[in-house]
Amino acid sequence: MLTDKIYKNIVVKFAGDSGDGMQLTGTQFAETNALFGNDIVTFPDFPAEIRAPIGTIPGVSGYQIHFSSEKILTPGDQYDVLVALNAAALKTNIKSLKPHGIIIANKDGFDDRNLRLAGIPENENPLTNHSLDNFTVYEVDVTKQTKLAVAEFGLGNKEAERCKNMFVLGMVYWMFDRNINNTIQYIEQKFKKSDVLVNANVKALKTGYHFSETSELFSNQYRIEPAHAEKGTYRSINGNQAVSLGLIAASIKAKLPLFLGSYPITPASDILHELSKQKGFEVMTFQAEDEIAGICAAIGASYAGKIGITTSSGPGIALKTEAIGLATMLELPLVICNIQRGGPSTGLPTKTEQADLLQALYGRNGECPLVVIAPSSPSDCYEMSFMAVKIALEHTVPVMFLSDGYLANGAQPWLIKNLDELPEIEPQFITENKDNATYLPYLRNDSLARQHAVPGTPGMEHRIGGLEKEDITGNISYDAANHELMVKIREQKVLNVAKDLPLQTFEQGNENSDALIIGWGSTFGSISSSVKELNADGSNIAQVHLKFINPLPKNFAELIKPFKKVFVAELNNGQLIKIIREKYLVDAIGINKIQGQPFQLLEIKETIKQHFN
Amino acid sequence: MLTDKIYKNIVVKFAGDSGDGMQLTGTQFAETNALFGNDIVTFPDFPAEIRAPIGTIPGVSGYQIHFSSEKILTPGDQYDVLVALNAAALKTNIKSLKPHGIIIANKDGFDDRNLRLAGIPENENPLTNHSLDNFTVYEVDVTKQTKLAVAEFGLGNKEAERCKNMFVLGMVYWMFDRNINNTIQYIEQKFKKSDVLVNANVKALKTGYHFSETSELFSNQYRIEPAHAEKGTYRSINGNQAVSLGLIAASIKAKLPLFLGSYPITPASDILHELSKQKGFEVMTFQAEDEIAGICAAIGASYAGKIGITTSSGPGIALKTEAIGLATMLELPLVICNIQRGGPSTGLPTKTEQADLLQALYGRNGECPLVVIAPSSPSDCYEMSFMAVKIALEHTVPVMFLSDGYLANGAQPWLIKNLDELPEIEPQFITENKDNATYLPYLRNDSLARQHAVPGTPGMEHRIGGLEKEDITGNISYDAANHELMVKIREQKVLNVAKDLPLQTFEQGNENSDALIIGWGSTFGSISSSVKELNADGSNIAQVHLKFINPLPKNFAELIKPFKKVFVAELNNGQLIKIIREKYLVDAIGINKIQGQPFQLLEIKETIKQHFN
Amino acid sequence: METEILSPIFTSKDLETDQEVRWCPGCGDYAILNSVKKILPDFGLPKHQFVFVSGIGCSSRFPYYMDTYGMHSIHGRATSIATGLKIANPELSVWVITGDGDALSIGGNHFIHTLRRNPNLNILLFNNQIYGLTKGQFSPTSLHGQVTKSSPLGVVDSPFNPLALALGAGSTFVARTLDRDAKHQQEIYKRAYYHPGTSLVEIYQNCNVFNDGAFEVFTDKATKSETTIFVEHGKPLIFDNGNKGILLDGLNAKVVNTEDVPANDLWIHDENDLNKALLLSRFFDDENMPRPFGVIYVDAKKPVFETIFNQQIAERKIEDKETAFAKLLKSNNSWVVG
Amino acid sequence: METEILSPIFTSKDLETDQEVRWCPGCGDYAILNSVKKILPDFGLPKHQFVFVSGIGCSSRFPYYMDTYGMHSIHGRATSIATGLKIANPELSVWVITGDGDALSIGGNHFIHTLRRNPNLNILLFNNQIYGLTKGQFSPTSLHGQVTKSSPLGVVDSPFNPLALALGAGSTFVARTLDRDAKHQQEIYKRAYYHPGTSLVEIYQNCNVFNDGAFEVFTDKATKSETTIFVEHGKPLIFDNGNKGILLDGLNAKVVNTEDVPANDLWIHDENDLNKALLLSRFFDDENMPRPFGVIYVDAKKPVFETIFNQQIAERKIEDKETAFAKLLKSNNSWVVG
Ligand SMILES: Cc1ncc(C[n+]2csc(CCOP(=O)(O)OP(=O)(O)O)c2C)c(N)n1
Ligand SMILES: Cc1ncc(C[n+]2csc(CCOP(=O)(O)OP(=O)(O)O)c2C)c(N)n1
Ligand code: SF4
Ligand code: SF4
Ligand SMILES: [Mg+2]
Ligand SMILES: [Mg+2]
Repeated sequence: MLTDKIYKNIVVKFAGDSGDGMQLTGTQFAETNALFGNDIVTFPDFPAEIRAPIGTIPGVSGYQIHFSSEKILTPGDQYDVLVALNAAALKTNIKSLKPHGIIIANKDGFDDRNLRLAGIPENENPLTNHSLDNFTVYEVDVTKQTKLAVAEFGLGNKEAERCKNMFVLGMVYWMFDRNINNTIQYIEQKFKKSDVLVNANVKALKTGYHFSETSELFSNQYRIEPAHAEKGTYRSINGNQAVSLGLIAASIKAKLPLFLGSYPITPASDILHELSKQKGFEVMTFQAEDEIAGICAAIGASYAGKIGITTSSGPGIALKTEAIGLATMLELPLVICNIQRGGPSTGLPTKTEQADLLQALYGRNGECPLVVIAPSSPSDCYEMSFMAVKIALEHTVPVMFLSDGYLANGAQPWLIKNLDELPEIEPQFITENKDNATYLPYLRNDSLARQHAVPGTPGMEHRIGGLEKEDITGNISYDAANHELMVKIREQKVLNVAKDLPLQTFEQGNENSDALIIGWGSTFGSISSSVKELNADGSNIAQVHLKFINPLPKNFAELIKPFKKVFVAELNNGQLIKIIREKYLVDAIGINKIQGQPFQLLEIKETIKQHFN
Repeated sequence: MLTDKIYKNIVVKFAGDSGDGMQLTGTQFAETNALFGNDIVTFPDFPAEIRAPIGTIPGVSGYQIHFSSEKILTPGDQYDVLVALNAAALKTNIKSLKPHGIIIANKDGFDDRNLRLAGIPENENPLTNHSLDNFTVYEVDVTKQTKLAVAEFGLGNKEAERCKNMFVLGMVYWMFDRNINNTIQYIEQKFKKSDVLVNANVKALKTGYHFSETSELFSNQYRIEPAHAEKGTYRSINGNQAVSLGLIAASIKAKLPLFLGSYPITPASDILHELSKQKGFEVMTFQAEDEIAGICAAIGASYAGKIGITTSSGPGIALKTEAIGLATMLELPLVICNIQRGGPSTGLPTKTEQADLLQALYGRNGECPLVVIAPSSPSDCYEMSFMAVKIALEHTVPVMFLSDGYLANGAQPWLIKNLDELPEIEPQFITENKDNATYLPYLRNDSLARQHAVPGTPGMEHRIGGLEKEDITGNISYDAANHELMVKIREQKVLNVAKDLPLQTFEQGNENSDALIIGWGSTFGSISSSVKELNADGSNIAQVHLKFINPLPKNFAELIKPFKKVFVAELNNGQLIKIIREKYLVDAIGINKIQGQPFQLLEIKETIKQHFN
Repeated sequence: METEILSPIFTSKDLETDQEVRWCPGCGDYAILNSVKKILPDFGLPKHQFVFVSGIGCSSRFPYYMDTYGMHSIHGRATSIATGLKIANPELSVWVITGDGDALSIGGNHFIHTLRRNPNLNILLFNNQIYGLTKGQFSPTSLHGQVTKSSPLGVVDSPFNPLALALGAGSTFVARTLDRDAKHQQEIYKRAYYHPGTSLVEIYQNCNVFNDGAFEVFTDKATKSETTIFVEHGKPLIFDNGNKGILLDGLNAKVVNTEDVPANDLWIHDENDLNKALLLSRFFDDENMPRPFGVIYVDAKKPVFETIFNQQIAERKIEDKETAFAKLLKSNNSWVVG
Repeated sequence: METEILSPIFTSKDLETDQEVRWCPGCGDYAILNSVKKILPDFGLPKHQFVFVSGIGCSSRFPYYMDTYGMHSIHGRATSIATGLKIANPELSVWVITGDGDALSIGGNHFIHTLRRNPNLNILLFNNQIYGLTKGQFSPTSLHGQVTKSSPLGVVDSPFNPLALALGAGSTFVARTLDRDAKHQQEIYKRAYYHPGTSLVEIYQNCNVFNDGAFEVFTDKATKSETTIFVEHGKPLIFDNGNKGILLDGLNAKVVNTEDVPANDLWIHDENDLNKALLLSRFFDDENMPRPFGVIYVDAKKPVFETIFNQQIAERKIEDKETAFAKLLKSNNSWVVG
């Protein structure tokens, strides 16, 4: 249990039924801590796509917040505090509560009905059968208290009950001595159409806060000081929001409107939602009849000289593979965002996974190389989606942007990066037939990008298509040597992207370290923290984290060469490792997890330790 | 030129306009040689999908026949005899004629119009400008002679002209002292509805034959003795025919009807055509509205307990990838035949390529392993498609069968393999609820196959789907550990297929050879012949040829271990080589050709030789 | 399968599975599930002869709650899988469970081709005018101007009229019913079952979480008598508790007071009249007309796909396949060596 | 773009490209190409404002032979690409070139959704009732029983009636013409061009290699007067050289002798009458009725997709994006450190 008054890190998990508003509660708590100045990492963990029956295990919704006075990178392996609004929520989450951790349990959520729904035998109520003796349990009749608190507003029973998340949030604010004003403002905004709801929710929040204070339930308040963050303006941001902003930033920088052609799918849909709100920035969002129409409309828009974007997740990306081939052949800019989820097939729609990397690299017919990049944190989605557009426009290639469910929904404080801090973008459209010569659509610049004349440009009429093209002219060609040449050109064109990219650096350690661990994408936080802890314990492990996977950074071969022992950590059954082994012939060791969940530090540390015995 | 009277090998190329019936002519010549007892390998080479304007380069259609008194494996790098019905045909093919080779040129196809259509300047008629002086040219006014010959039948001008392919075929028959009766029978069958056409074509054939004999154009006849083939009944067969027969054989053996769900695409359509003729064998051919519906209908049929098959080529396979994921999750038998063609995108529809291997291995979302097998010759398509069905049914997995345009259309004499020479097939459907217990759809046998109860089976009602399944029960499960377990089970299940497969053997050489060359699929002939020639020249190269690519044969790691130098030859930009390098960490060297054409022996030999300098 | 009702071999209760139903409380899907469960035992088929094939969507969870054979497949493809299944085993009673997104958006192509081919499937289309499972984006049946998560300024598209689309595609059985009307549903499902060929039933289904009240005008006591008309074969088109009827004047349908016009002069519903069905399906576009429910159109003459498909096979089926295959292997041009 | 004919800025000859036309001699595609080339200069737009987007098929080679902008895309997806293109630049005149396989088989879903949404595209559907490019398999418009490479015992499917499908999908412009009738084609293409919204033109096109004579009854001198009827807005339905006409009796169309019935009593074609169009499109199913050619239906009132789409943007367009973006970045809840 928490005995001290000052802590560096605390992990709180709010858990309840999916109707209990746990996502909102968690977001508020995270935001308030962020505003206070803590570093935060969050991990929302909601049930599979359908609202399961109230009170059952599949219906449990959770939100984990790690907040700290230091820089942190993961949502934390285990919780210090678990708020459980019903029996199912407790049952689901208890295994990740730290020994002696705190439980705030809503007693009203442990009645016979709730126990039954959670599949707990009647006589085994965890609140009474001593199974929780190793934890500090605070039982509060949250439902009842909430109803009492809001009785004055004359809400219906259900509506009154719904305020209970604010009650527990109030309690937890008091525990950590946080200001409730941000949440009050939020409530005022959210329910602006109903004074009654504003008043009831604020009342519940305040009552919870005062309940903590006056009930003397908790022995004391805990303090987590602000983190010493870099100066500047911060906001809290999740990955899908960051993608949306990064794409708009690129559109403004490139001075070209954005066109999103998409079909909804978890966990990518929020990008569509976010962008569809931003019409003021000339963002066109076209919700198509399926994924194929989505990408094809985006190709049509790219062809028209706009920035064609398509967003999806695994099953939808599979459907787009034929059209990605077309874009490759047309050599038009296009950004394909794959917000990965658990597979194969429909798989685990709401869970995170990194198992679409090989599909990104190889999942098309014919020799069809694709630029593949992956952001390393929710906020990094901003710069990396910006980079995706920049590469696509400057190299006239499709770019695959590989985020995942963990990044998409996880939130982080972010030192806002304004437009002027981002690089310029130089689209390769040709807008004028200056010398009135015949336009050659497959003529290239130094980096092999072609200059596309968009329809409507006088004097540059031409035809392109998916059949093999003749070098330079772009005419159809079945010539044997030309085909080989064009395959090589398309390959080289992708490789040339590396010229514009940063060299790979070590996150930790250096070429003299005893081993190297390589990661990519969303695992950055867990790998970094694990290595930090290992090295603090006396190991000497170097870490590199790949954000540019195809092409790999120019110096990567050199960087990896000194290492006899190389680990590759990924949330899949071993995909990047295939590339590393194949390219560098190093007997790399995989650290893999295929559970729809991010790594826990322990998992990475244990595997590495084993190999040093 | 051909000076001797007896030859072991001859390569003849018939070339003309796509309206000239060159495919038919070539097929007849091949068949007659095969009937005579020669070994043959053919290479049809027709224009891209649309009939190009008569007389132009894109309109040229060709058919190459290599026939021999020995066992041969490739269509030959260069021709001994080129039959050119027009200027475009000569221009396109002259570069592959052997020095001093024979040209039989249709003089009437070199008039001003034809020269112009072929893009040859008027004063550069190759028949007169001495550019062919290094060859032996026989100029014959084929068109005129043909018309004269068939004048008596009162055909229209066009129809009369169309007989000219029979005239040249007759000429070539005489040259090689072949019997024309087989072709006469063929003509009688083909034109059975029109006596006039039978008579005219037979007349043209005979006239051509006698023209050779009497015109004294050719100094003599050439003899190619029959090959010493194994005893038995032979037929000529191409890859797509062999696939169709292999699938039917499997259906008879497994005692289950075949269900093909397909959408036409070059070069796979002929399998649909062949199978749709075989309804007597209870073959169901469903031509769907697109590739997705094709594979989904096949999955529906597999679910019903039939043998679900789908056929396509690159772009269509791309569209099927989501559904392959479903089949993997459902763990139902399914055979996906990809008759590869030049890519990416629409690419080179009529050309051959092996560039869909990585798509086959990795082209799906999530961890979605697939059994991948590849036939090594046209006739091998028979046994390998049979094996595809056997593996699918016995291991309850989808199987990818990777043929290509070269195998699909190339013909070979084939020692017919009857049903009784094929192994048994044991489908894993469970047809009776013997102990009246609850049916557990994801209970497995020793090799991890599940026993599917088809709809209609009393007492075994159950539900399956594309969400992650709980081990054994098959219920939906979002459990973290279960997901990892299931990913591993699906992986192991594919690996277990290797237990039933033959060990890999050396085609040539052995573990003590100086280097190893690895190939897969359709390149078997060219690699074998190249290695044979190299070894005959004093090299000591070992050759293995992979027909089972995923899983690899059990002993493959062991087999490859002794070799310091490993070559991987493929008709792509390096795909199998990635697997070899990654798995065995050997610095394998690629021998690659990406020209929509099979390897020439020289190309393989040169690359290998370079690495021995 | 098309025989008359036999004594039930199983009961609705037998159709329950061990899976918890995971729809939101209040979702219209429950009522549909119950109606299907209710009617299934009446067909005289044992329950192992039923198969429910669905795509992806809230509605597509349906098979898990029905103790028959079932497949929860991939988004939009249920009709294709069901077609393969039905061809492969015509004895089965195959039901396709789909949503407005699943059937009409991503699955639109298979939908129209299935209707064109006319295999004997029963398609239950749960139309809630929204994507439920992915949490509230507009669907191809969402109204023009509708505000959803992906259309904050209102939907720009014009919606499909699903029944008109079906008729255009060559559908042979087109009907509409509502989640709220259990009795009507059951009647319609029964009709669908007995129709040889593809039966399309559009079900107005309330998604009380993301599109609550979409069909309120058709279910609300205050409005429904004026906004709905329940059509029956051979009966005049009468609604509003008998007060109003529909008259066909040339090609124009008009609402009239039944007082003013004798019932025989009213539009008499004829299920088998395609032209009438076409006009009836277009009431959808006219806000002055009531929305028709019931069996709009039936064509029992169009060939049933799997029947002719399998007939071509049956007529040629070879008994001794081994011998025939040996002959086929040899083709016309085999030769013998040695 | 919807202005009246201006003096041409270019000629048909200017539309020729350096690519050799690669259709079979005698293919109906040539005539269509010529008609389009003929009419294009009349619209007063410079040629760089035209874009031809096609899928895959013989017909889809069309863009290579037209010296405007063009894209030969992938099978079935031309309508989707064209929709994106048109939204992105509504100034362009975008034409979709497609075949019966490309549009109605693999591309069926995009086809119906495009018609539903109604962007201002002109779709020329080359219907030859066969897959030409892949050498002769049946298509969704092939006749029931037709023998093709993939249906040696005859097609089991029933064909689509493309115009009925289009009307069912909500099409706002539906017309039919023939490869053999250059004048009629040009008239129809012109109408299509000037229609705001998606114009669907079905063109009966002879594939003389794989399906020769499919439309012979409509083109052969001996039969065509009785089998075809050319409809014109406001004019009575008369055919057979004026000898026969069509009478509308309730919902039933009947062929009558014009001698017997005054022209005014005949069915007067009204392009804007959906109900009439629905019936007219169904002559297809009735072998006693002539096949209608011409503009069957026009609805100029349905919103044009890209117009409202871009209006939502135009109305909110921010001039100073940099400043607005800086504000957006901060959202409501930013905080300052240091
Ligand atoms: C290939 C693919 N694309 C997208 C999705 C995401 N998705 C699942 S269901 C659905 C739409 C559901 O709408 P509907 O069919 O109307 O069913 P409802 O949930 O409303 O019952 C979507 C877009 C998916 N699972 N697979
Ligand atoms: C994804 C994909 N599937 C299949 C094909 C093969 N294919 C090319 S064109 C075509 C059909 C052509 O028919 P249609 O659209 O009627 O055009 P036509 O050739 O008759 O003009 C097919 C099946 C392809 N190129 N791509
Ligand atoms: S989201 Fe809507 S359709 Fe889905 S279960 Fe809930 S109420 Fe029903
Ligand atoms: S195959 Fe048919 S459609 Fe294609 S070009 Fe030839 S005649 Fe025309
Ligand atoms: Mg819906
Ligand atoms: Mg066609």
